[in-house]
Amino acid sequence: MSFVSEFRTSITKAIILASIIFIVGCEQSVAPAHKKNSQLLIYCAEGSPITLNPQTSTSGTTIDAASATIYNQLIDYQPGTTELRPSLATEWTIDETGTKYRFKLRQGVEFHSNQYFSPNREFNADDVIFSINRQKQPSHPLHALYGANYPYFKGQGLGTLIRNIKKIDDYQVEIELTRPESPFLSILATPFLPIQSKEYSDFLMQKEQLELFDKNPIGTGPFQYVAYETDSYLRFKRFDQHFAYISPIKNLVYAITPDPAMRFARFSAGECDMMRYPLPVHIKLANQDDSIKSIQTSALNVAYWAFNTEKEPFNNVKVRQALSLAINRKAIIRSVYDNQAIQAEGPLGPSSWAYDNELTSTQYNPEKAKQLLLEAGYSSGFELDIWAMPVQRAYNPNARKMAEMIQQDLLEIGIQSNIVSYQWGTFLRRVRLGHHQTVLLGWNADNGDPNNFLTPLLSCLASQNRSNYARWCDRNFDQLILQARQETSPEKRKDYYIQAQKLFAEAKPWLPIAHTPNNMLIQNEIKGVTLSPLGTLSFEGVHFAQESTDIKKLPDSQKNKQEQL
Amino acid sequence: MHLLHIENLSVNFKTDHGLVTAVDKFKFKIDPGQVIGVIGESGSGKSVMALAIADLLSPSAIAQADLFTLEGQDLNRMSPFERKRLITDNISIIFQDPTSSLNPALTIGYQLDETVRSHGGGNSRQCRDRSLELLASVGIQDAKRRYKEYPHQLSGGLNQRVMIAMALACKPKLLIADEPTTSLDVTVQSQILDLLMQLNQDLNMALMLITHDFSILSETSEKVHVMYSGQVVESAKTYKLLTEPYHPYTKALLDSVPHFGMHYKKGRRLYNLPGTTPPMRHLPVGCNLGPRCPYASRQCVEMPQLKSLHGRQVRCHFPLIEEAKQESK
Amino acid sequence: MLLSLFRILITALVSFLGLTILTFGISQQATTPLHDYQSTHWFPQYFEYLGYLLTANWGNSDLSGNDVFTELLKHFPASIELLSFSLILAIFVGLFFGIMAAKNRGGWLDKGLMSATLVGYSMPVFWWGLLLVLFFSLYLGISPVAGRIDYAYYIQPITRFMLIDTLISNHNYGSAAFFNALNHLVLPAVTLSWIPMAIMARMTRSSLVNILKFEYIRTARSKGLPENRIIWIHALRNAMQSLLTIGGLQISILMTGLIIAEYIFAWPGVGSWLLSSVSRQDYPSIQAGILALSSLVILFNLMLEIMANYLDPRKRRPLS
Amino acid sequence: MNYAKVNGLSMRLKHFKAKPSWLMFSKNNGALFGSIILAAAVLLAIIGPWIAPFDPAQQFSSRSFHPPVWNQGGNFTHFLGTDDLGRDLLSRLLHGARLSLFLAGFIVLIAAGTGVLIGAIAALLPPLLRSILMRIMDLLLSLPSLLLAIAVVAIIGPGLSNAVYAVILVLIPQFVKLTQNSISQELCKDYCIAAKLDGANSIRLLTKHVGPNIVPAVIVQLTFSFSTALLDIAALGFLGLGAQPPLAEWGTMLAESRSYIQYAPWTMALPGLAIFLTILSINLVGDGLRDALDPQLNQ
Repeated sequence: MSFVSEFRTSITKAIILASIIFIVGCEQSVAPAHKKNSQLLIYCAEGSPITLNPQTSTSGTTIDAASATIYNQLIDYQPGTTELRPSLATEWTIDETGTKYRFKLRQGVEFHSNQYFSPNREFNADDVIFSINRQKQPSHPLHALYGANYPYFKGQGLGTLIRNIKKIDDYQVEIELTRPESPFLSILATPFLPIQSKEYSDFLMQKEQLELFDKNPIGTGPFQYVAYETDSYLRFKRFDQHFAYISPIKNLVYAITPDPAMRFARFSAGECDMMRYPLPVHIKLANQDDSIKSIQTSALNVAYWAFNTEKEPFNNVKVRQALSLAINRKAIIRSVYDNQAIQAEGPLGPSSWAYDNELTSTQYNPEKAKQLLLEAGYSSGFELDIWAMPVQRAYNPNARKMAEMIQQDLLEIGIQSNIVSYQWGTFLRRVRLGHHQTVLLGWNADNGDPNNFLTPLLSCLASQNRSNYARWCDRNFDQLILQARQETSPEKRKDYYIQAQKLFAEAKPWLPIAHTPNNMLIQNEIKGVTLSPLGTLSFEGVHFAQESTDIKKLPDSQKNKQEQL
Repeated sequence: MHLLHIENLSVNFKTDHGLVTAVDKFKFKIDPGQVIGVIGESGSGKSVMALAIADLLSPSAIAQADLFTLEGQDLNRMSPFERKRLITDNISIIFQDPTSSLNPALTIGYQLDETVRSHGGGNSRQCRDRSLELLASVGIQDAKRRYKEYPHQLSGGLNQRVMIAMALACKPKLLIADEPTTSLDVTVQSQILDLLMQLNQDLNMALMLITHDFSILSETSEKVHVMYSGQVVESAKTYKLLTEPYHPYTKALLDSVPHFGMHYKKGRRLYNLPGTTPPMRHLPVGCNLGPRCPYASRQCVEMPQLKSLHGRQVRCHFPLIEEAKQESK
Repeated sequence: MLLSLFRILITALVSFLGLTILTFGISQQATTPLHDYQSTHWFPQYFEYLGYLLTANWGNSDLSGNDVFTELLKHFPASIELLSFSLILAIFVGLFFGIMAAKNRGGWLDKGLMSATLVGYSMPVFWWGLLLVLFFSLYLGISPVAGRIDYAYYIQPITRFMLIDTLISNHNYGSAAFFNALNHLVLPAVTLSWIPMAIMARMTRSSLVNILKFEYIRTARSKGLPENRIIWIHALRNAMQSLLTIGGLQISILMTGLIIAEYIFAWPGVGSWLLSSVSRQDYPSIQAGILALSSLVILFNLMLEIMANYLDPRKRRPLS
Repeated sequence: MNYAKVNGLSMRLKHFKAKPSWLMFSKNNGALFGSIILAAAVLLAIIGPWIAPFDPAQQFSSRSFHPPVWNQGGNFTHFLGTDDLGRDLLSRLLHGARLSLFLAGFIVLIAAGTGVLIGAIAALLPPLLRSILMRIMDLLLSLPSLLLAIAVVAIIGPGLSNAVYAVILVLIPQFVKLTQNSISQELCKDYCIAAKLDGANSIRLLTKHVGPNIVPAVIVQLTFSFSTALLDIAALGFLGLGAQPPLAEWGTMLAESRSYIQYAPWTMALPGLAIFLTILSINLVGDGLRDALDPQLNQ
């Protein structure tokens, strides 16, 4: 019976205890002091990376998580630009056929170590060959690890483009291509081709623990992996032996907060220092608040309204022109993008080096649109479907709303329209098969090369149930971009691309709508953040207001000046 | 000095329809070791009276008495806390339905123990011993086993014994037994009554026996109060009351008891009073028994007062003295 | 007692089997079959599926290819921690207020508390959570917005119960880490325990008020027991059974609240994992999440029934 | 026992109950208060589209985040302010009221109809089949409604109509259980046994005698299910699994406004308040009805 007699006292005690805990728990936490001491930077991330290996995923979350921290590529983009710079390769030469690339590798680069493994040797040519062959050769022991596929590698056709890769000596490799491909270096600089440690793989293979390879990743990057809790956090610590610089950030945490509202709430409560993918309203709020600021860089992306040129009446160029003239894009940019984007005139934005400055803007002109429709023989108008992508992307925060606005505009020239939407996977599949009449979609570049826009979005090959959703195929256009791809001189390439853009502007397979800049919110005491036009994240140069900047180990002038590029 | 002396105890209930009187000017005296009965139909206010004495009324009830002394101490002048203390130390009460009067979720032993402990029973071992002793004293054989059992495992009679044992825990000077046998089997009834009488003798414990059954009082109590609609209608020595009721209601009650054996007459109808006890919130004008009384006359529109008559008290304009005499002739 | 225990267990088992049929249905939606089934017909496949479930082989995620069961185990402790803290909060605070109201029945405290609980149990959890965040985190700034612990503390996951890990793992933050974790727990727990707390208070009050009318309470009073003892032991002990039955309904409400609170507070538990799996259409994970949360409900109900069985001596055989 | 007399008894009981129920209900202040709010909500839902000042989808892009009238800078054009896209909140709330209340009503009616039918059939089934059916219902009942709805939505995909199906499915078991229980109980009562002895067939028994006696319980359940339906639809909308923007559904509006809780708190407060008040009024009415109609609690 003692249970009962003690019952009462224990309840009272528990209640008192609970209230004490509640009160104490509500007290201001002691964390900030700790935070300063540990030189901790918290980055509010938008999702849980599915994997920490950028080879196996094209998801931005994975790229942000792994490429800014764990890995380095052979070549790199200068932070904040699309300019190439040496990374693990210090210099490179391309032979006159344009198919043989020889890379000289950096010496004295160390790999991370973790509780399973500590490296016995420094980075060398074996690691490069290992990392590329992992993606290229199905027979590679790691190729089929976790049933991985290599979407970027395959998507770019690198498997066939790269004929072979061979070791010249410990610090030299040669990659031979099947054909000249000028964007190849840009591709190598993307985060999708990180260099991993062959020694680690051999070690794990020996211990038969190969599954740890991507889960406890080892790389050469500025931060090394500590822990990952799905949906919660991703934790890194500084890698003091990094070849290029030592960041003042000792500890780096990705606080995973998928919901943008909650992410902003956390950010504004000071729970994180940097925040990606703010909504337009958050930028507005940040501008009102003195303790936080928003930074912005123009980005290589485009949102567009594509017409299915295989279908009536969109096979008529006059109809496409009429539709393009009928849309008030200024209003769209104001309401959908909250004026945070610039109006697009072609597939390439002004931040691309091949941008055609002389491209004439398509002016909003419903009268002319009606005129053109009349000429095309559709004076009484027609009905069309607008497929609006169901998800939110940086380049299009609200496709549905955009569709509603287009719907209104089309009514003015006498065209009735319906908005169609499916679940994202279904939507993409059907659009790929060409079920749509018109579709609102967009594209985000993954490397700085113009080819990255023109080939996947507008080439004939891509019109065959692939990512050319206008299903537009113009042999001249194709010829131009092929020539540009095989040409190594930047000036000549630019010429080809400008011609191609002119062809596009005449044919109007889509109406380009907007180029959205990349945004990031940061706390005021965080300095030196640079945003990449490609949307990739980098912590290089990031420091706290009261601390010094990176300790640079490499001179800035160590840019590779090469004759061919 | 009386053990308990109450003058003009009234109990009123606050209800949606205003104050309702449940007990009206109840007078009561009891001496140590005395057995006094209270009889009345259900709803006559006898249980409320008992609860008022034991200070167990619900908060919606207001109890007042002109005089309320227990062992010579005036309870009216005490704080509620002191009063409660004095009452629980001196008065115990047992109820009609023993099984529902015991907490079903606790063992007999636990309930006894806590009673003993709350009356200064010492440590748990001592409490336990005392509890077992108490159980034995009320005639429960295998006390040790019963100690561990729950009320639902015991029969009604045993439960009532447990209740009595619990009531004895504080060594009360007065035990109020509110219909202690009503819900029990007939054979058990007499056992319980025997037990109560025995305890009354052994411990010199006064007993207030509340019942609706004359047959119980006839053997046990010295004096009987008859209650009707919250009022005492007649008080007398038991045998006098049984043989010679003055009040029409007492007579009616007595006549409704079936007779057995030599008293049994074939064809004799049991007497029953027409109508039912009036609800407390609309009592008739004047005498409460008025509408049901076969002897009622115009005078009964006035409330009769309790008056002494031949050494007993009766509340009637027309006590049945003559009639009783005539009958006896 | 054994017999009724057996009956309770069988009921729970049947519920669990029914549940697996549902999750089997969900798992069939996956793009690639969850397991290598030997048979082609769905009926024998179901039994194979059961076998896989029992051997902790719950399939691999459609997206990440990770073992779903391992993922689940990673998320489960966070949910349990939040759930149990909220449950304790709901029970004790609810009981406390219910008793306060019952003691003062009819009084202003009673009326005030009961109106408050009425408001409490009509509160939509998702709105309530937002209001709390707005007020305590963003306006007053005394409570964190999200997460389980401040990231300045690095606590190595051992049990994955943050409160326990802060106590047992090796770190040099002292008790600050524990209180920080507690601080993070308070707001989600209040959000999610709000409705159960209100219901608990109401039910405690009504069953106490009912029980206080019983005869054995009068007996207890006649024995001169203090009022507190009467309420806490005599009345509450008997009220416990009806409260336990109500408790069974609470877990349902708590579970609903859990999913929403985890979503609002970015709490890395099964609920938020389930929701993100739904939006990713990752059927193996959805299947696992639903199976886990529902099994928890079944298990909880099972425990309650056993407890009710134990608490009611009328159902229990003597332990001789 | 005489059949007619039995019938008379049940009739009399009903008659006896009806009047005090209404009296009890009308004397219950909370219930009265609840019914007034609920009636107002229903009225607004019906006439809302006519009194709404604007089209709920109309965007005044120059007037986004216009504060409500009691805030600084607010005016009567947009009485309750506007949201992120400059849509009039009052109009959206009124349209939302219609959507939410009508949907909840529709869901509850369908669920109750189906549930009562299944329950009645179950009561007539042979014991084995019945217990199997009831086990299934028990399982569905023991699972949290939102979890079940999420499971359904996971299979058939998000969207308002799918959310509606899910919530209907979630609510049916309650009615099945209730009906089956009450019928079994009623069938054990003396008057039904008597009627059976008199040769009344099961269907007749159910419709004539048992039916009227379970109506109060079903009505009480109906009100509580109504609040569950409303809440679940809103919760699914909030979690992004129910109604999709730009539909003016309260839960969805709340989810959309989450991003602006610091900037424009009213966009979050108002839809929530609407849900809260409606649920509160339904609960008050439901409590009142239960107290008035449930004979066990009638004492």
